Amino acid sequence: MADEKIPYTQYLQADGSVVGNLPEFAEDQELVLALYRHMNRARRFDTKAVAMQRTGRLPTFPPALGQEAFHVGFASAMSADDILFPTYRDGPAQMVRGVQLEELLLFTAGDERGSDFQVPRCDFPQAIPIATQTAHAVGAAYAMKLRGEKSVAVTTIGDGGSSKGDFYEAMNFAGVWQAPVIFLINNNGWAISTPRDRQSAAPTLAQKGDAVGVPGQQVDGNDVLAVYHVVSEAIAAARSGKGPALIEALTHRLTDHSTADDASRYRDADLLSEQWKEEPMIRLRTYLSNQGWWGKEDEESMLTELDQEIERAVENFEASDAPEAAAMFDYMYAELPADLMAQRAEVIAAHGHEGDGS
Amino acid sequence: MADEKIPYTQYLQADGSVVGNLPEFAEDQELVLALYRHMNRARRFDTKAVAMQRTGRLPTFPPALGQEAFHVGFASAMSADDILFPTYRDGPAQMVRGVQLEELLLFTAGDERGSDFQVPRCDFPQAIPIATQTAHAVGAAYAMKLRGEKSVAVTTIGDGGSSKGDFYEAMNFAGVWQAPVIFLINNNGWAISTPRDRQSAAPTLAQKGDAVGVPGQQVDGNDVLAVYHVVSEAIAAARSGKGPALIEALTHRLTDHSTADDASRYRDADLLSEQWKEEPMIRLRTYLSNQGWWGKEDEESMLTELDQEIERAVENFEASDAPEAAAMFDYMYAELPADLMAQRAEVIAAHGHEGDGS
Amino acid sequence: MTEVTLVQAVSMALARAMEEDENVVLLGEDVGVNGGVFRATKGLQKKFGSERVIDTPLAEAAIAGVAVGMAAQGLRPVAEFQFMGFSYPGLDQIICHASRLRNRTRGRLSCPIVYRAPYGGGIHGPEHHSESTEALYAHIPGLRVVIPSSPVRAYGLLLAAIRDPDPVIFLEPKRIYRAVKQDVEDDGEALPLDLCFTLRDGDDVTLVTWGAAVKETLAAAETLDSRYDIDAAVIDVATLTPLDMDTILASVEKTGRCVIVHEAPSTGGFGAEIAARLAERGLLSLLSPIERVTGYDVVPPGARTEHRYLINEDRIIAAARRAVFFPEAPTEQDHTMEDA
Amino acid sequence: MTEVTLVQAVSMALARAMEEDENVVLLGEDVGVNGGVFRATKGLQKKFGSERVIDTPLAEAAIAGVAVGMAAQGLRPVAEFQFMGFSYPGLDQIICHASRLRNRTRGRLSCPIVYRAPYGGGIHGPEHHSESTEALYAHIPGLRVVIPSSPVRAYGLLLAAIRDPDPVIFLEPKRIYRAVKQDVEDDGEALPLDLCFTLRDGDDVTLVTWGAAVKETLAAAETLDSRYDIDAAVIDVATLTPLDMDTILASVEKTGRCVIVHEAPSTGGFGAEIAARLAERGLLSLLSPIERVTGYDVVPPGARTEHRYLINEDRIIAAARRAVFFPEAPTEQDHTMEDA
Ligand SMILES: Cc1ncc(C[n+]2csc(CCOP(=O)(O)OP(=O)(O)O)c2C)c(N)n1
Ligand SMILES: Cc1ncc(C[n+]2csc(CCOP(=O)(O)OP(=O)(O)O)c2C)c(N)n1
Ligand SMILES: [Mg+2]
Ligand SMILES: [Mg+2]
Repeated sequence: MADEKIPYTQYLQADGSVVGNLPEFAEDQELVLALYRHMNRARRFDTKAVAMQRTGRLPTFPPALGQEAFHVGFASAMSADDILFPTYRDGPAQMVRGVQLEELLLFTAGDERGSDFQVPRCDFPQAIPIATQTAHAVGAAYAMKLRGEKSVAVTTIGDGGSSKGDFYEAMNFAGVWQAPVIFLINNNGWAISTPRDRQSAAPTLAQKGDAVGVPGQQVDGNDVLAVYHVVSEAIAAARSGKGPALIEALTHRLTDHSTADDASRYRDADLLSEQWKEEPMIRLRTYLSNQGWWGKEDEESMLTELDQEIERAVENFEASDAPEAAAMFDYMYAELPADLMAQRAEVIAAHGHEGDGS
Repeated sequence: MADEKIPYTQYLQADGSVVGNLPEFAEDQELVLALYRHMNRARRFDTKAVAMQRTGRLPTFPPALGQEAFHVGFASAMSADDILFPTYRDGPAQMVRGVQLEELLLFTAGDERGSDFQVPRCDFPQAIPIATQTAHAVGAAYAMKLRGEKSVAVTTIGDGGSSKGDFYEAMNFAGVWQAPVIFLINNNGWAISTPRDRQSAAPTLAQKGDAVGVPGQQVDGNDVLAVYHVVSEAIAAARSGKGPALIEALTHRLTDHSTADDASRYRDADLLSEQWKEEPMIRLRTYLSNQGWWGKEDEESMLTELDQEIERAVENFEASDAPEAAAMFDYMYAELPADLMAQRAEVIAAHGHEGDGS
Repeated sequence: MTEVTLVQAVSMALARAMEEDENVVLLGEDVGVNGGVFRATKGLQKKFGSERVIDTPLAEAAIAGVAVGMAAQGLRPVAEFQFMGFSYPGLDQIICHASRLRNRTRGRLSCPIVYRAPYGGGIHGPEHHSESTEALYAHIPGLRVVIPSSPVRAYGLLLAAIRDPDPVIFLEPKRIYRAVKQDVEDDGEALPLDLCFTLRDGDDVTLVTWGAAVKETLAAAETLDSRYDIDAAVIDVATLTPLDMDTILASVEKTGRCVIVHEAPSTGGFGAEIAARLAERGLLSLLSPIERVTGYDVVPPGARTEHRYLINEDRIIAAARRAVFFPEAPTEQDHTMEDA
Repeated sequence: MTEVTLVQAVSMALARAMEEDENVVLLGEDVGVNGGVFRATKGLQKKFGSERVIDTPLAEAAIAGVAVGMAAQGLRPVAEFQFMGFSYPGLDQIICHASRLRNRTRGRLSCPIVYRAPYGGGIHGPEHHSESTEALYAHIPGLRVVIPSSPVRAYGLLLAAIRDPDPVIFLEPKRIYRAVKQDVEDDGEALPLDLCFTLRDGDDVTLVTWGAAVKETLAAAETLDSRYDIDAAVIDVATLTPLDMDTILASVEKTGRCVIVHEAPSTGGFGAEIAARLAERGLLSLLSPIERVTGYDVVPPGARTEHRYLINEDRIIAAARRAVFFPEAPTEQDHTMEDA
């Protein structure tokens, strides 16, 4: 799978068996259970959001189904002071970072308040224009380095996004500056309908680091322990001044690109069922029960709790008023220029002051 | 100098001695003498153009001093039907392709007719916005491949330009499409004042091909035989359907970035004198005389001829009328839209119809 | 004759152009196997092969740039940006090369390219999916900016755009991609790229518009007529640049009043250009200040509140009535402005 | 007080800003060791170190984008595009992020960035070195577009731009970088970013302009006065967006005539916006059609013929006289239009 020169890390195989020597943290029951819980929250939320979209309660939603190990693994490896520059598919990672489910719902609904995270205050909102976030990460990393802070910027991108010049330019800047940035590729095999092999003739995406003097490696993105491990190490290295790193996580997109997409138009059903066999949750659960850390009851009560948490978030979201009419003006500038006041007044006249969803 | 994995080709060393086994064409006296003549034409023209700029007879000019082996080597390896997508520093290559000296002077003077080459009709004009030309080359190569033609697109870029996303995106497209394009990096060590090591942390620029599955190699850009050889081979491979290639030529920029620049502000004088020792003309002359192909008289008569050719071009250029006033409108569209006719009339009213330099 | 939607008319025109000229190729993200995220290129890769309907890697600057190289080599590329908001990385190539190659080479090389993009808001899209930045393109000499607002015009204008020897920015108002069906004859007849379309004659006020806003503008004209007895002309500009100002001037000469309607932000929008030309060449006809009913100078709000930003019939009606009543304000009782 | 040129005033303001706020950093191609290709950052790397005056790799999209990340992290980056014609790869980051981050996050993150670029023609530059595409930026909500036209205004406006909490596009008319010297006091006093500057009062006609064209416009006003006894007001818009329309309207109310002068192509240029607002809010003041004296809708011609494209005094004078004499045409004998 991986190029010879490119390191590849995997601990948990698809059947839950362990390969190689597990890193120490894998014995930390609390930590690993937290990873598992985060992954479950992500999947339950995902299912809920898709259902809401199908019933007209949310606009387009991009599920992360099947990629939870990637998201939860890398986000759990970050410290609170690190900064995440995510894409539209990184909701599960944002949850780990402390973004509220309700905020994610607001964002998805097209309510800008969803990006005004109460926690984490410095993380960027999801980037929609692909690959642009990578430059932000490098700039932020530069700022942190300049101030002598020890924080690290982490940014993600898809296999499709890795074809964009922005990604290359950002990595190149990071290489020259030896900036503390981790570039994570979520290689889920597809950019909407475009398969990985039409994105690039490079045998791995990790070797894109070669072009800019940034070390690249691959990891099994269905293995949360492997993801957590390699990202933790890369972050620690960057934190200690060793510069940027590129990590390609091999995942599968187990559903459509988004709720607006129908992958059956371009994806082979057999391929999909093969990929389901490698999905990340079951292998982790197998590991947990092999460790004696997890049973049926634990599972049931966890799922009940998570579903309750999600239901509360949905209720709060659905009970929320739309933003005030004037809000579209009030955050354009620190202070509204006189030039725009008449327009603002017109909108208030037409729609009122209230955030009444009108 | 080169990374271990990256092939490096050199035949003529700085002192004119030969290293390794010369390729067959090096025995072709006519061919090698033509290379030498082209290099001399380029250098004489360069000197002339700089002198003209200094005396106010040309605006900014970007000399190619020291990089003649690169330009002449690769352009001589191209067939007439291949297409060149050059930068502003590729005048010497364009001359080899058949672009007239007078056309190059017109272009430099800011007269658009200088890019209406009588030969070669399909070559692109010099690209000023850096790296943009690489995408054009890929598109043209795609078109030629689609039509089953055997032509190859050749495009050049600087070490600075190789940091741009356009370059990466273009190479990536070429890799996926297996398009017949040769990407040539003229790594002359500087992007204006920015040294190579501030452009990229990659140890070689040739390895940028790794990122996109395009094979990369280095060549001594001061050795015209080596350049001619590796480019010929790459073109032949592309012509036979083997896809794109990336070649990094190591050259030295032996003067300022352009006549608007003063390199003494940022470049060490000692470095420059070291680099002069590696310049490409003397080593080739040594080779020629070692072969018994070239003597003092040959040199003198060649230089006289070249200078006469250049003088004639300068005279024609200086005797030329400026374009007609209306010309600024007449090539904007195949047919001038009615909307622009009043503006055109206004310009003619103010400046007359004639191309009188007014 | 077939009843088709606007997006189907786009497909029809593409298929027709590809049939009649083997140099026409399509390229873009997901245009092939998937037939485009809006299905505008549906079935075309099957029909014309993956070498002529090209799924590209994800990189808009390259899409814009390779099209230049293809076009200079005699192809007629139709390049798709998946959404207008993702066309910006291509601007450099479009401004510096596509629009200039003919001029730079005195006609030796040229760029018969169509850059297509769905544009505008109103589909509850995520951030950056609702852009109406046609004014950026309309400021660039050497381009044509064309915006169809009905199936018939989509078919005829797109054929014209593909056959045009110079680069065309072809913006498709996605809000009305499937809004109506029209009989479109697949006869290969192009529509002119140098004329505005007068959709409705009128003596009292001239409504000038383009894109999805044509829908609300036509509706407003109906209401103005039925409810207020105001006879509004409606002009669909369709080709923004080069602009057919004569049609607009002729109408305003008759009506003395002009309301310009577009979805893009007001400041520096293309409505400004039309207003400026009226103030230059039609000043003496104007009986009332020019009105612009446009998007506000803000980022288009997210799906939850975008209706407050989008053009609505009421704003157009109110502006038209202000123009007609000028210098009086329309009286309160006539004025039945409703909240959307 | 020191007598300095416009480009020196830029340097002075940069140095001052860097001294008073350690968060101010400069970045761009050749801004460090070389001090910028126009010497605008001369000596600053020596003074403030290479970590605060950063020579970047050659990549404008990244320059624009890293500035966003820096700014959101509390720095105040001043990013240089070497020429405006090379700013286009940065447009995507500027449109999609710099201008929007505050709004997207309801004020949680913001982008106090200045994007500087030398702009305009007249220096006999190669292709792509003469761009005046300020209108592209002026259409983007969330940005400020600021253009100084004298050393004093360069100093004061650049300080204001750097201190401003939001992104500013700061365009420096390079044709007049060294045209005149002025006493500029390095007192750290900023100039307002929400006012036009009235450079000359006048009762007969209002000349509205910005950038290098201010030079020819002022000269034209002198000639109009001395040769034709026409008293022209001259307004330097300076901050294009958000626009201080009140100053312009007040003057046109007095003069009844307006000539807008800018170097950029006419169609969709920012002059259109000013004309449109006059036609909306100042129509009743207008005694003659608005005149625009602008670049033509073509690619700026190369050095050999660019003088035919650039604004000259004669065109301004002719337009002003047409406005003043309207509806009569100015008589031939008064009209001493000379070829440049
Ligand atoms: C610059 C840009 N171009 C196009 C799009 C439209 N688009 C959204 S997602 C997507 C595919 C992305 O694929 P990939 O990078 O692999 O990420 P994934 O969706 O698989 O997570 C495209 C083309 C966009 N958002 N931004
Ligand atoms: C996109 C773009 N940015 C900036 C410039 C200005 N510029 C002209 S040459 C140059 C340096 C180029 O260096 P390199 O690519 O190494 O080529 P060289 O000049 O050394 O041949 C720069 C920054 C440009 N022409 N295009
Ligand atoms: Mg993907
Ligand atoms: Mg170089």
